[in-house]
Amino acid sequence: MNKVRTLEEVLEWIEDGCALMYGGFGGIGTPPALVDGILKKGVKDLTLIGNDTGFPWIGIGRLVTEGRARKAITSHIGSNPNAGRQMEEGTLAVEFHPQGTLAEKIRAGGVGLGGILVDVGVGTMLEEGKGKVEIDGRTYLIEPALTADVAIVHASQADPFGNLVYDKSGRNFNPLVAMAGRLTIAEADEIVPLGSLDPERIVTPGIFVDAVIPGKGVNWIWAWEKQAATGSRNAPHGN
Amino acid sequence: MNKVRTLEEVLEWIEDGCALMYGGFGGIGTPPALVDGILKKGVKDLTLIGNDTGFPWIGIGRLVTEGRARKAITSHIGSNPNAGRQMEEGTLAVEFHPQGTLAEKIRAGGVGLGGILVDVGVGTMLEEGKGKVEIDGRTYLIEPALTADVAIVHASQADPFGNLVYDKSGRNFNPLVAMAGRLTIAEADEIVPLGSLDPERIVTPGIFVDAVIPGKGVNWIWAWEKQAATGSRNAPHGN
Amino acid sequence: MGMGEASRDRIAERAARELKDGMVVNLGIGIPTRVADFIPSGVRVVFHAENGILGAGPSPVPGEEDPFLCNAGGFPVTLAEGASYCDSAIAFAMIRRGCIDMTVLGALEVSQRGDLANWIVPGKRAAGIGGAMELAQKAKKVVAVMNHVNRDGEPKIRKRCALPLTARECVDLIITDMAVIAVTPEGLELREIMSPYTLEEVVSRTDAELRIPEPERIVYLP
Amino acid sequence: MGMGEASRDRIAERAARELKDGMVVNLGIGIPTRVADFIPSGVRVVFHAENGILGAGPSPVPGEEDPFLCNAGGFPVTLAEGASYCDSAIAFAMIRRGCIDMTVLGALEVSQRGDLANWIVPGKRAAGIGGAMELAQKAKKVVAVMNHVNRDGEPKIRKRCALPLTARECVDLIITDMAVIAVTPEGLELREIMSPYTLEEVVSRTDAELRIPEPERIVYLP
Repeated sequence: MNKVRTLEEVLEWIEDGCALMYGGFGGIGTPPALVDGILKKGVKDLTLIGNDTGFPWIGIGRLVTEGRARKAITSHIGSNPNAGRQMEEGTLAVEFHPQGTLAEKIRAGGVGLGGILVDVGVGTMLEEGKGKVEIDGRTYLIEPALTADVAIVHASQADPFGNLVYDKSGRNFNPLVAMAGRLTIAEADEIVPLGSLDPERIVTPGIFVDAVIPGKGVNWIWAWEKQAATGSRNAPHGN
Repeated sequence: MNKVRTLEEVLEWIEDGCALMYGGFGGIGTPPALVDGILKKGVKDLTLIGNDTGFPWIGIGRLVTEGRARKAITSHIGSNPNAGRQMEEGTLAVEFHPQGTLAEKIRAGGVGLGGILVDVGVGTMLEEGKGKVEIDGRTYLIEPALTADVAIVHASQADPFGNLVYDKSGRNFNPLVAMAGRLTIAEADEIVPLGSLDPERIVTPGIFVDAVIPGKGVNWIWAWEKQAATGSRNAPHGN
Repeated sequence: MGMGEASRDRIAERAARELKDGMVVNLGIGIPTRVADFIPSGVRVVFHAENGILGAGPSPVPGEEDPFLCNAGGFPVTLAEGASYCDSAIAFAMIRRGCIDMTVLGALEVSQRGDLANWIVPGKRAAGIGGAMELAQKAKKVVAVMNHVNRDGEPKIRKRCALPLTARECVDLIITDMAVIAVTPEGLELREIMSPYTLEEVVSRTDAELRIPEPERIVYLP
Repeated sequence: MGMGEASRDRIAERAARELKDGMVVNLGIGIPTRVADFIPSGVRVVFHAENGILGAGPSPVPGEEDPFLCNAGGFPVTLAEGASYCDSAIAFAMIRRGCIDMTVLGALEVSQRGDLANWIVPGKRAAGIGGAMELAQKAKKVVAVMNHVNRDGEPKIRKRCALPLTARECVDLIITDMAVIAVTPEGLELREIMSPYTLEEVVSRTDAELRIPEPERIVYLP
């Protein structure tokens, strides 16, 4: 029942051409050591599934920048110009979904549903090629569930069974992604003994997790630090 | 932003003929003071939506026993013989769903989806009258989302904004139900000041909750206590 | 069904021997619940409950029950090390995603291809479905436990189920008061016979084709 | 779009005056983000962020940033009293269930019936959809902020949107560098004119029918 592994061990699960799902939102909550390892192993032709394509040198963005992906199923690529350029050049296929629809498609895969019915996007070009269902006089799009060969997530704490706790807004897509991988790998900043996590605070039960690897903490500067350093305006969401 | 109300105030929201959704599993986690209040107010012709119909004198079962429901959308009525009897007599219409499908139908209503696609029940009589969709060669049933006029839940702690924390297996359907009410009322065993709940431990964000009322604790004997008292065999799930 | 306590316990004990170390297990209500009392020594399993517990522990000492810590049957439990709580949607996500290694379910009928009927008898009062459909359809291994014949003496193992199905082709192993029968791609295969029954009795009370192994390979259980 | 800082701030300041005490608010990226800098005194709002924060607080003191506490734009925030974290699915549940009282979104075009186009220009590089569709379609009040004309001088308020839509009939109020225009069941209604523009300029740079109130009811903003 001890799922703690080394980075090298879990990297064997991630092969050329596989569908790789990742947690994180603008890079925050994307597991850095795993991305680093995938990069160094030289994995290519990935189908990436996640909220966004990060920043050029943050989060999953590094794999995009290095040309390791051939397809991205995502809601936003604006913060990574390399994704946009590759899309124009035809080397990266991009499938856009509304963010909330994407989250629920991933969750649907994670909880073993075939898909969901959403009215977001009805009456827009997102309808094209999609099945529709009418319920009580309202039209819904049929959105199939998403799963992946491997899912990678970042947790602040994990125990050897794979129970996970996240850190603040680093949670984002991680609990959804954790359920949707055929194999799920969690990178945890801290690995604690079995029984030391509060059962009420565990967000991802360990049953969904196949391996836990130790993280090395945040190893890059964040987008806002870069902007702050270059004197750009800080943009708070606050009151 | 203070949503703390009295039982009397919130009972005005619960009217004859309304669809009432409730948290709880075998009575555990069904808000006792609210059920008591609904009973005393004399509300009738309810459509009840929840996991089960409790025990005759526990949880939502009391409303069934007193003949206050005309319909139950549920997964199990076995622990409440009154529900079975009323079903046979034709005074209670019962719509059965597999428990996991019911949970996801309620959640779908709670998160604003039109419905879900499930393969559980394909090839059984549950197919009858249901729409079907084929995805990647697999057949799924179209299960419309469920919402209700009023949802009642039980929390161990609540703050005045309606942020909720549950108690152990008292969580069960409560977080799903809390999102699916047009109006959601939480009965909390303890109401704590704003800011005193750990933001990482809050399970139901207060935005889904319209009113918080103080609970009076568990006011009945549980099914197992009754059985223990009568010498029946205790049935543990343990190792 | 008029089955004695000893017989019920024997079925539960035999089902418990299917448990392997490290399995995640869900036990249905009735005989299946008793399986927890017969876990082989040295075997550690994780108990899953539909009401949102992964890692339910043994019954509490009388007087130490927590009114908010019960299993899906409503009975008080404790918590094993490494356990967690979740809502019922996530509890069923575990089932639908195939995370449950084994489930033990009561049965009304099982067909020779492993169809299970265990929730409704038309014309009789139905208790409901509960989590049976998800468990039957999605658990990696489904063990059906029941009396070999119904109260009218009719076989409950049949070529085809007469009752409405819970799930198709889902049962892996049938354990009754008379025998242990595996559902294989080639059909039903007799594995074990419970004392005091004979091979002839088992065959005559089974309304389905039953592959009988070489006599020396049949296990006779005391 | 070549809009100056002052003009952007004026739009943000005007949008902030739509905030009412107790509202749950989601601010988009760009000009909408600046709305937080102009909240009227005495007004307390709850900020919602798609990455799973309900109750985001002001920017932290420099040096006090937490790398795991950022808003949907990726910028560091703090936490207000009573705030909570959730996953992105639940963050969007709040939007789809109509729990967001008001959102402020950037716009490429708005039609006279309130259709919004703000995510893609065919033939140009698309950044993606993000949370715009859910917010536009589901927030109780949608305020669209933008330059009145595009960089070619063409009106962005039009009878019909030429660009692919984000959502139909969703915008309630349009705030530009030239005017404030309400979308009503009777069509567009001019409410305010920003200095130094004239009524004639606003009308001529709007490619849609515009109901003009009595001259004395038009507010001229400094």
